[in-house]
Amino acid sequence: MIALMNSGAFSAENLDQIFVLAKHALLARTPGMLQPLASAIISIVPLMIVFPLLFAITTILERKGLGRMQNRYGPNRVGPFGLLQPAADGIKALIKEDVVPAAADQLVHFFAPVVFVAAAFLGYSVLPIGRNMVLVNLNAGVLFFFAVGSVVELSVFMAGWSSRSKYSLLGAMRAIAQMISYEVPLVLAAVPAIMAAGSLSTVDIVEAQAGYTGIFPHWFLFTPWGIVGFGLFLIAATAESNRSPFDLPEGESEIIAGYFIEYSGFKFALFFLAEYLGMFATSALGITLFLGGWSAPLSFLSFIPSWIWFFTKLLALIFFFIWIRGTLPRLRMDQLMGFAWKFILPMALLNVFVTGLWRFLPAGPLNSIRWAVCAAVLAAPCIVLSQSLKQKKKLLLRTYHFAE
Amino acid sequence: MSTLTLPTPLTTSPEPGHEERLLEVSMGPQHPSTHGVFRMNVVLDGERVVRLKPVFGYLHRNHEKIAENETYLGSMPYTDRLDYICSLTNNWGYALAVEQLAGITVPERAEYLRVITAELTRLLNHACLLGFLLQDMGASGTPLMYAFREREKILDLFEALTGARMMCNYMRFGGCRVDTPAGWLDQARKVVADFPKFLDEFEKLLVSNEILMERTQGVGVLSRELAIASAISGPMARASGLNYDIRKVDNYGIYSRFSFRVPLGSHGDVYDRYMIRFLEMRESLKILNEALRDIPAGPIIDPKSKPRGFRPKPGEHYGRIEAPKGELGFYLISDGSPNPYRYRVRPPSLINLTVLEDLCLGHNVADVVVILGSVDIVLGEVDR
Amino acid sequence: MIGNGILKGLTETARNFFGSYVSKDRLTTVQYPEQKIPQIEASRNFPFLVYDGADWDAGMRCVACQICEKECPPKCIFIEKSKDKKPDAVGKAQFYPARFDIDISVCMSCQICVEVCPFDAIKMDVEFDLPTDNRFSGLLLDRHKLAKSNDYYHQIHPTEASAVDAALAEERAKTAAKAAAAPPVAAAAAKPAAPATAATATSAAPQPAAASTPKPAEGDAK
Amino acid sequence: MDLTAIQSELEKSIPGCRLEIVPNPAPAAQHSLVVDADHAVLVATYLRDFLHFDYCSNVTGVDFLPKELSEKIKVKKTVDGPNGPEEKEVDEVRKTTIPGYLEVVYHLFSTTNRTGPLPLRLRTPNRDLTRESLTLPSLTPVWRSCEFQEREVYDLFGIHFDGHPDLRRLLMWDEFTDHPMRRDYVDPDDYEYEPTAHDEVLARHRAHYSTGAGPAFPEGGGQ
Repeated sequence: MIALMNSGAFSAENLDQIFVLAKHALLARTPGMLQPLASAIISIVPLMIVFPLLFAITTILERKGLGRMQNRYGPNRVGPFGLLQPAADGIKALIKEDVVPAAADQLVHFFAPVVFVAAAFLGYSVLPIGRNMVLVNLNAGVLFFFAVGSVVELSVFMAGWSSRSKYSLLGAMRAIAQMISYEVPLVLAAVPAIMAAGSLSTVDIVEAQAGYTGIFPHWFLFTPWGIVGFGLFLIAATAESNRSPFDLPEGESEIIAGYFIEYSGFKFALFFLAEYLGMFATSALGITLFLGGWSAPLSFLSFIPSWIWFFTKLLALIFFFIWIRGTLPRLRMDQLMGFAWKFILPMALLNVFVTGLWRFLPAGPLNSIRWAVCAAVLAAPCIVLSQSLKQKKKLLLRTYHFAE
Repeated sequence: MSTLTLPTPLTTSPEPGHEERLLEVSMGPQHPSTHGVFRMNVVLDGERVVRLKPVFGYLHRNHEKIAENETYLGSMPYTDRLDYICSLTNNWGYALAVEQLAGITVPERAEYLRVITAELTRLLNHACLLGFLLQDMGASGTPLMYAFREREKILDLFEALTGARMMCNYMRFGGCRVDTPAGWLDQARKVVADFPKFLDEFEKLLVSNEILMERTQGVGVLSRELAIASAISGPMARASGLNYDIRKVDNYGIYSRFSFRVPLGSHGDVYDRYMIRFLEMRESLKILNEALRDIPAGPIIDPKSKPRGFRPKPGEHYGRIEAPKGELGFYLISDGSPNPYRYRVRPPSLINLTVLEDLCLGHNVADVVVILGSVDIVLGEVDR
Repeated sequence: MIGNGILKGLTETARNFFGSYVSKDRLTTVQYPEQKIPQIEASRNFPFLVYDGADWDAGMRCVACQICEKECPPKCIFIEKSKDKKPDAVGKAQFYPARFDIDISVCMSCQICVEVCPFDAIKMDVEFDLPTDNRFSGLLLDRHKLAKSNDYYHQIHPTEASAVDAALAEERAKTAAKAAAAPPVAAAAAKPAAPATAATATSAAPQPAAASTPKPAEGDAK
Repeated sequence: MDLTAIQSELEKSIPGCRLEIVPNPAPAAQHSLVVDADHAVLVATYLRDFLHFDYCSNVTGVDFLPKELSEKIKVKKTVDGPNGPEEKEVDEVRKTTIPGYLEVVYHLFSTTNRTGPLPLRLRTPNRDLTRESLTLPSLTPVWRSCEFQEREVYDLFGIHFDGHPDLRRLLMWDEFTDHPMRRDYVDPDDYEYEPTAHDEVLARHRAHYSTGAGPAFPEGGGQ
């Protein structure tokens, strides 16, 4: 291993594959019989370390980002520029007393966060973090991801109901309604990418987006249905991970903290960890489907290792979520459901149709016509919707008369 | 002869067969968005409010009984604690009532200082309220921090003038306690000059925001007749179209010299109350610019007046001003002794809360919080 | 179009976010306790007793007239008048407070005591971090803890302190002039009055007319 | 529309109502109108509908204790002087007690013709604290704004408003029995309170905790 290092093989190729090579080197040492187990452990352990670390970094990024948006510094007391703040939060979560309400159903109350975190981690097995750095190359990777994603609702309901408190029940009901109603558009927003790539496996989808014309990559984002698909996917992802305009389940100002109101200490921290892991997982899937996974945004930049591109895109999406959280007020429950079923879902279905249209229209020189047709088909409902809102006198800026 | 239009709280739920599933939730007194220790007994059918009974008294200190055992001057610092966000307008209300009771005149410069400090307090209160209203809706802190940034500038002005940021105790019967220190008026002009920048920033940030419009338009509608019947005052009444601004009705102080207009809403919902306060801030800026431009020199209190031994002649008087939250009235009965015989504060917040149940029936929990935010209550004034 | 309200909002927060790295005035918070917001001159917190000269006990201006105790709205001042008398700044024999307590857990810093004090003996301090470990005696400041020198007063409220000193100096000059102008009358009045003062503690009556009686409020003293 | 005109119009249109004008010596001269209890709702409705007083902004309770007035009057009395009984001027102190009463004052405004406050006073017959002598008609059916304010007057003064939709205590907690704003209210001594530097408070504190069970408070404050 060391020999390999200082043999000057520091070409881009090796740097890119450094983790894979390290794994093979390690595997070469383990006795034959243990190898499958060892290979699994060597792949899983870094995942279990990297993403919780990313969770720690995101908490500090979020608080400093929100602070900067609000004309203040954000935490800068613990460590240089406040970078040790997540460590402080972690220790605090460990030390805090774990209060379990007397009326709570002990077993279910205990297992809810465990199920939540397990489900969140399972989603990472199919996500390609770098060139041939995917844990399991399932040929139905996306399907597996969504299947695991729906376990999260179960744990939310376990938490909400088992705490036997009014507010947590209200929060759980809201969370379930919201997650189910945004699961469908999330899947439908992913379907166009699968259609274009022709396979459910995440690695194939990334492969389908490889290659550059001139310096621009072939990401699915740069197609009309890709832009709309990515937009819908982001909205559904925000709702899926209970993030800001859709953070009704833990609407602080109304029902205080939703389903995890009766949790404290480390279980409360586990809920937060699982929520952030869920956010990373769905945005990672969004990167895989629309932003070309680990491929470099411009052709001449591809000497930088693939996993660095993956994490920069992930951090960009995280900043987008923080930015949204700092600005937008919360939607009400019925509006949220109406928005999901009456706007996002039809758009997603239309988007699937447009992908099909895109697939069979001639590419080649007539590409611009194809672009125009698809863009028109997708833009039409938005314009119709905003006109109808105007006729129904909703969401109008009002003029006020003044009395002397 | 319209009979009593009480809201008909449904003890049974609208959909048959839901009765046993009514959920009685008590929101408050420790609730993040009740603006103080205020409790609401809310009966929910699912998410919809079926019955709502406010509960008061958690901050009741019987301010009126204390005032009966204090001299007139002794009660002045207590008026800061009524509506603790706008202490200067409370002072002015009390001073005005006592001056009208005892027939004291106020010199010119003091009148200008009173208008300036009152309008600055109105800016401060409306900016805070818009920040709280959006905080209740979930915009996590950003609008509130912008509002508080502006509020800090105004509070520094108050500290430089009266010595305290919130507990100013600045007005005396017949004028003000202390004159403006050097450079205060220029600093005030600078704060007023770059306040519109904050208003534009706020307008861009939130006024045309679709989510906000969706959450507030058509929510908690208050009809003009109910507003008059329940003596609703302040921006909440003007949002329902009731043209009743006490600065224009009573013309107290020197408000008749300033050209400002009174914005009126037409729908009377939360969005209108929110926008009326927004437009009122722009009107207050006009008053402030005029007042700061032509404030005369001169005494701020008639020099012969002594701080102690103030005994108004027997009689009674109800004086009122347009506080940022509504009509703040002081009813004083004097029997010639240094202590008032009866001292009554007419709290705009408490009376504006009379219609809270009417506004909230039929809406759901998230709206109750937003409607309560738009009523703009402060518990120091509600419970006295 | 449907979404532009939200987009405008987002651009606003983005401007504030990136602006905070560019222009410092966007960051309004101060890193307390390392950095402190400059003290605003007129700000007030709890009262303190002013004394002239070096010795806090002898130079204390307060003459225990107990007006502030009567006028204090929350009744948090507690004075016990001294039996004997000590010469004040002008040299005239005056009472002094044997015990002067302010319960700052009750005091609401409304500065009415400053306003009604005829001797400018009590002024408002600016010090606000006064943590103590005992809720009762810790927050009950007695005479010694309350006394602070006149130049400390000049330090915290320069303009106000100089105005007060000017008024006091001018008043002392007036009394000194009057005392000089009418020495014979005072001498005559002083002889018969001398034996009388020995016994009676309340010394209001026989003082020579030229005594520096401050504003008529003195008359109401108990 | 000055007060006498209002009074005459009311007496003309509501037969049998007893109205009386109470002069107010304050410079702003807000004279008030006293209405007898049984015609109050009729008068109020008339004021609201025909005289446009549609904005009842303030409801206040006031408590007047019975007052003894002792005045010296010259009276002729036969007194046996040195030479037999004779008439003599002697001043004699005569105590007359003015009966006390509880009173509710409604300040009415008009939003249409923007006229000033018209204080409307309702008085209880006397001040002995029996249930029927302390009941007054509630004006909440006429002006909705009186709902909370009348509850507050009930809470702090003990005046019972019949016809009020939901008469409960507004500010004090429900188990509280007394009415704190009455002039003869004695505040209870049983709640634990902050010992402060003032002697009478200290004395009460020591008396209260005479059994030594009180908080460990050093003797005589922070000497």
